[in-house]
Amino acid sequence: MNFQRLKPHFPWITLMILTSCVGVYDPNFLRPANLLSLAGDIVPLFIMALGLTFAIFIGGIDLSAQSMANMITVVASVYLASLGVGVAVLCILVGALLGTVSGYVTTRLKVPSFITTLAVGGVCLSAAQWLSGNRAVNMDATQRDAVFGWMIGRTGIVPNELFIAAGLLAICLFVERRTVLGRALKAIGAGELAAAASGVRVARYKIAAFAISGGLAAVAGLLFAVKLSGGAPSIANGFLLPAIVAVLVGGTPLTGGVGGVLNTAIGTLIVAVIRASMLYYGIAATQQQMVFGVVLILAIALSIDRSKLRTVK
Amino acid sequence: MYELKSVDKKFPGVHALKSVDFHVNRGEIVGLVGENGAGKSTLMKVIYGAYQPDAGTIMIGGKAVRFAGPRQAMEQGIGMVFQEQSLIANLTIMENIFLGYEAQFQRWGVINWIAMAAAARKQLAKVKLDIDPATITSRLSFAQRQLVELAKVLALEERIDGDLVILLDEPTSVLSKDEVTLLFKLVRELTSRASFIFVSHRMDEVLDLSDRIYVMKDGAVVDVVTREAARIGTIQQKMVGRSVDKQYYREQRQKPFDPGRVLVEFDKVSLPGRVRDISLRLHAGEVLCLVGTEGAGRESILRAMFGMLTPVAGTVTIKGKSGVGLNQPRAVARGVGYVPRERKVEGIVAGMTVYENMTLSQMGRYSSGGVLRVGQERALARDWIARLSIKAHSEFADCGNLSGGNQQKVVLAKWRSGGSDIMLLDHPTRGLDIGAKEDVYEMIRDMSDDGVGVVLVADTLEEAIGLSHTIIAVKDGQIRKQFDSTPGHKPSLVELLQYMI
Amino acid sequence: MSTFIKDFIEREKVSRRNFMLATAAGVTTAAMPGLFGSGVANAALTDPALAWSYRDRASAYWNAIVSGGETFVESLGKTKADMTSLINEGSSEKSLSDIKSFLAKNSGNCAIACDANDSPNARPVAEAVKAAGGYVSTIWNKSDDLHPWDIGNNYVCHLSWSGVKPSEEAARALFKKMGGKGGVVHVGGIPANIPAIERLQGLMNALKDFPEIELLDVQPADWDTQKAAALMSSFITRFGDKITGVHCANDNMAYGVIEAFKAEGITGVPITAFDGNPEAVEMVINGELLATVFTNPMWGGGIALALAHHAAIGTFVPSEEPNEHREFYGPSVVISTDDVKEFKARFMDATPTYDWNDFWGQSAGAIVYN
Amino acid sequence: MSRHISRQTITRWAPLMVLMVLVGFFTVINPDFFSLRNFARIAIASAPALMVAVGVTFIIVMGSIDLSMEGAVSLNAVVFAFAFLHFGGTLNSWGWLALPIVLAFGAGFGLVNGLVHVKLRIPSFMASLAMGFIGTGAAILVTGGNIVKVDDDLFRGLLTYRYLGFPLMVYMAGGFLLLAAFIQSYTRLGRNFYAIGGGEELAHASGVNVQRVRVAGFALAGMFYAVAAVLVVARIGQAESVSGANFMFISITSAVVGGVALWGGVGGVWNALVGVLIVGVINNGMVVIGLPDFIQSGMLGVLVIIAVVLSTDRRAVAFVK
Repeated sequence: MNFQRLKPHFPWITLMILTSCVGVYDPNFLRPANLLSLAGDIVPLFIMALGLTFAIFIGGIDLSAQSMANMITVVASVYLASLGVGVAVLCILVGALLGTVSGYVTTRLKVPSFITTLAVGGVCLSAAQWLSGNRAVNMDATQRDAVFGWMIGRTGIVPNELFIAAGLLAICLFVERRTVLGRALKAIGAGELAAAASGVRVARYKIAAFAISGGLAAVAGLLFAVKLSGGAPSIANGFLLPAIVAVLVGGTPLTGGVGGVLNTAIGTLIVAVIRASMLYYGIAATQQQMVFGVVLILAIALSIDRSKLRTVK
Repeated sequence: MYELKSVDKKFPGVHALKSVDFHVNRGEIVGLVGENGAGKSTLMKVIYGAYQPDAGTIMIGGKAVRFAGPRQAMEQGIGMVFQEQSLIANLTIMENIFLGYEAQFQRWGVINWIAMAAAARKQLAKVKLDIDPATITSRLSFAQRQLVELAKVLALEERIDGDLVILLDEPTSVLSKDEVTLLFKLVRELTSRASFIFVSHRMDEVLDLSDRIYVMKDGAVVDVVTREAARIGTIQQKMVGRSVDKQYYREQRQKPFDPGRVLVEFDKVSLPGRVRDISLRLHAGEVLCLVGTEGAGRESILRAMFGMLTPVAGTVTIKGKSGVGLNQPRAVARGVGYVPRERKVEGIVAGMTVYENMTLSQMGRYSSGGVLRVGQERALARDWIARLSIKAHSEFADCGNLSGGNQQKVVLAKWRSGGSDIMLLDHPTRGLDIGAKEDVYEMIRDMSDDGVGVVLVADTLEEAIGLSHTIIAVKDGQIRKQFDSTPGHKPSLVELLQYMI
Repeated sequence: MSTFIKDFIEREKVSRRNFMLATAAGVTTAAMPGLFGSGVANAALTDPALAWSYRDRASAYWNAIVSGGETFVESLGKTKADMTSLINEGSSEKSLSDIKSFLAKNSGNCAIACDANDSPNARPVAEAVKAAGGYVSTIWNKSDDLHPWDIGNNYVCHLSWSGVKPSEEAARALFKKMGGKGGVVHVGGIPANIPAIERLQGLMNALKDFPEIELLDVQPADWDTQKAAALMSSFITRFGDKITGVHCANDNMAYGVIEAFKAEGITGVPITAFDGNPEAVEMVINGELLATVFTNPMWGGGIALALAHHAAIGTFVPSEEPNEHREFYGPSVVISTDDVKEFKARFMDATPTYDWNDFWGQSAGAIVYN
Repeated sequence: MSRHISRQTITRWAPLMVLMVLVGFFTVINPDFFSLRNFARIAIASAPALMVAVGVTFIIVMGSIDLSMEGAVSLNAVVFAFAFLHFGGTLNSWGWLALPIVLAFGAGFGLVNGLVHVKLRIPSFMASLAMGFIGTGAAILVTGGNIVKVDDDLFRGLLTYRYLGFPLMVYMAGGFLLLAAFIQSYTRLGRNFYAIGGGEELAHASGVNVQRVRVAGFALAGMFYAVAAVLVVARIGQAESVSGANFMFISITSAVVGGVALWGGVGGVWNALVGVLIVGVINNGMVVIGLPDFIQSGMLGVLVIIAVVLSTDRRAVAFVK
């Protein structure tokens, strides 16, 4: 029974185990400053994963997140000059809008979100290539610092990204635990038909979930663009799989209804630690990817709570 | 020839089976009754090999056996006809019949479909079902599927040398009256081939079919009666430990409804499918029962009232407002509550707590600006848990882990607390034990007192007669007759049946 | 055209001669911090940890870069394992966070060579390295408005290879082979990548002088062999035998193009490529490729790390170097049928040895922006 | 009843109609599109993708998903190339041994994939994703990141030798497609995929060894990935750690576009074929009609959605994830 009660805490435990594994090998790793900056660097990925969580929470998936972020880096860089801080609004609106499109096609036209979001991602890529004229576009460094400098600075030893991440996490957590939207999404994830039979506007909430996912992907893109003070149609490549992995390792299985944004936070940290461990253990270049795969399997095997999965598909 | 000797089964916190003795003779039909949680399903799982007993022995033909799983039980001649349809919809009939036993039709790894079809026909003949074995199962009616299930189990007899024991778990739950009689006729004939263990909540059916009846309570067999000795009253007494009096359906609480207030009005409504020209009125405080055979159109009418089906013709009026463009959310907003037959699928959300389930239909009422007032939700839940004496450790209990009866209470509480005054009950007592059933009846009466209009699709005709003010007999999608059913002049079974069949 | 190779090899010889001077200079600069003490902006590091941050190990090009880095590390009397590989798998985000972790691990005592994977990523990398007090030199990807001297000594230098000129030369060779007329298609890399842009630009420049050559179409195949094969066969459908020449932005895609022609049984269409990978050189020898461009990645990989290392230990102070020593082109040379043998003998049969203290001997001049 | 059936037949043939419409569309804009040569080109480009799609179709029919194909194909390609070279590097000598070897190896890799999924009870999405990383990683490890060339003319005959206008590799793919179709409809394993996809618990209760079938399914898929790998090598004459790149989304998209339902139990290898052809035609056609490169990815997305919308029996599905 105790074991049962432990299950929800597996992700934490996994994270601790991994961290201590690295820490034992090289105590340097455990220096607070180091851990903080490690966490700070993973923030854009985390924000994207945060968005994906909503899509996965209702049993869907959002494969457009990466292309979305790509496009947003371009949008942000191109319009920063003309719009100033307003560009942030633009970015988030665009993201949410395209997310809404995914949601609409998924719910109304009944196309699996796997396909819908993949397709919308393609549209984003085209848009990004068109808008950027297929070139890397740069922000004016001074203006960037003026408008968004606060995003990437440090307060003491704490990277400001962490405050942003914490803020978003808090909001998402509140939405998930305390709002009609969050409750509805949980109901949809756990029992869509029952939710429908209770008069919940299922389609509407699903679309909302994808919109949130899109919006957060946009935030991730914006932050990344600021960090790099520039954008390109391919600059956020390599985000998607780690982000999905982060959500899954955190313990939000694709079956929906289980897990949540807090799990994703932990999942993202797990990914960060695994990556860092490559470095600290000095894994040879040719072996890193393989090791990553193996560790990943172990981490997932440890972290997911199977008690709520009826059949493992 | 099949025997359980002092079989014991424990689960964490529960002593599910207390040294149960049980035996079935060749060609015998044994009934198994008991309230939910009495241990019936555990016993069945032990019998067909899904559970292994902690203590005691299983004997077949005098020698002890032990099953690692259903598969092994089957090889020993134990077959199971499941309550939930256990046929795979996207496979053909023959594939379903021989699922897991395709090997016999394989030559060099190749399945010989002709041979399988032939063999399948042989099985289908046993259950007098003349249909192409290559038909996709999803195209069959419930009754047909039930027969295919039976054929599937009967297919065991070619495979094994010993005798067959077939468990029938609530086989009649999805069948209409006439289909039930057909099934029973068939089962009796089949006793030449196999023995049956018949599990049902419908006492009358159990008495009708079984030669001997095992009565279970709290994980133990409290009585074994022969058909001759069997009396519903005494058995129910043994099951519930109290007597079920004449007032089972709370007739004494049935008050006349208010003909002045029409809640729902159907005028010549036709629905997609074969339901047409339905005209009816539901009044405040009225219990309106729809009776008819499976697929006669009762569910369609219910779903139309809840906005899940859009009429192709005619007008629906709900509380004086036109029902055009009605959908589930709008229906709920107008005070319609729907208690679905598929409780686990459409009724409750497993994995969510009791209070989350109760407010699912009325989150607007418990939130301001989209933010939920969880405190109030929990208060509400606690209140209703107490009112309906729902057995849950707290409002935080996962609905998925509650018993059927308590789940049903949660569903009802959801709508009642939301102030729904048009309640659509689709088999509300399906699979409930007597205790829980009585609670449901009480609630229906309470609702009537509060001026709620109830549309009921009952589990049994007795139930329909007992509970209703008005009964509408539906056949082939059309209303055949409307009965007044106020106490005193309630229609008889026979009267109803002649308009249903 | 063999002159290119000649000059190339010449330059190496020459540079070997002046390397005494170079090191001499190095020694003096190295002494300076000692003399002026804290007067110099940054105190030199001792035995900094070495790392190469690059895309992946899945291509001959990056392998050459890495082997260059490794030979340099060995020239310091260390082992290959002393150079950490930071693999970004084409993800700028990972590239940055890996470098940061590496800096943190060695508390800034680092000399890093890096391809930032996407040009905007170069700035945060440089800033991060500076913040940690390490030293970095970058190759390929850097946004035009970012210059090492703006960041300071910690951003030692940026090394790149002009895609335009050699790509133009390759194109000219191609057009000559085509007899100055006909139709050509360009199989491009990931459109936003600077090399892709430059190599296309080179083609465009060459076209100006060949009015009878028609550029039929330009499509990207994302540096990918299979995509290039599919793209080429689609081209063949669309243009048929109008295609009398193919200009590819790198070798890997050229392999795909060649296979596409092989599948059609079409022969004799001249193809040029870029990168000078061993396989490509072989193809030039047996005539499957008309020409490819060699950028000597091994040297680039070694020298980029060498510069970071020597700046770190104070062999020289970047701020005292002229700008053309902090942003410079590496050597790039067209290899075509008539000089390929020479080249093979020099660079493939015999592993060339490089003098890692001769920092700018092979520089092809300061980077020019347009 | 009849309406039911007709609706089903419509959706069954919808993907094929979509394919025809696309072919017609591209032909109208550029008649060259409609030529045996071009169809051969599309076939060559599609053959490896088809084998991957067929493999993953078995998995999807079971209601699971497999994302390991990219790593698997890369590793298989490399293994095949090394084996081929080791056994003399030509079909004249013992080079042909590489084929059975790689098939066995591919099945083995799939087997491990399945075991990780079933035995560790990790949802297939995650398990296969991780196995994909391992596959690519292993490929990098053994090649050191270098290209392994296979230029035995006899072997390359798969690409260069044509019969009735199509190169041999197309026929090879066709052969394995038939094998897949046979497994799907004439073997116990094949039918059990559908049983599990239609109702896993029911299948289990009926005595189907679900775990074993699942593992077998992944092994089977792995074998088809191996075939795909061989075709890749045949097509471009080289194996490297990126040989499998880009196969993941293309293959799954193709299967769904062809009418395989992600929720399991519906569709089969023939749907996969049509799907792969749809995607192949779109990719080829967009270049043939000279669409600007930056529009193409968006266009592909839109066309795919349209294709899926037309080819899924949406009234039949309660809701879509």
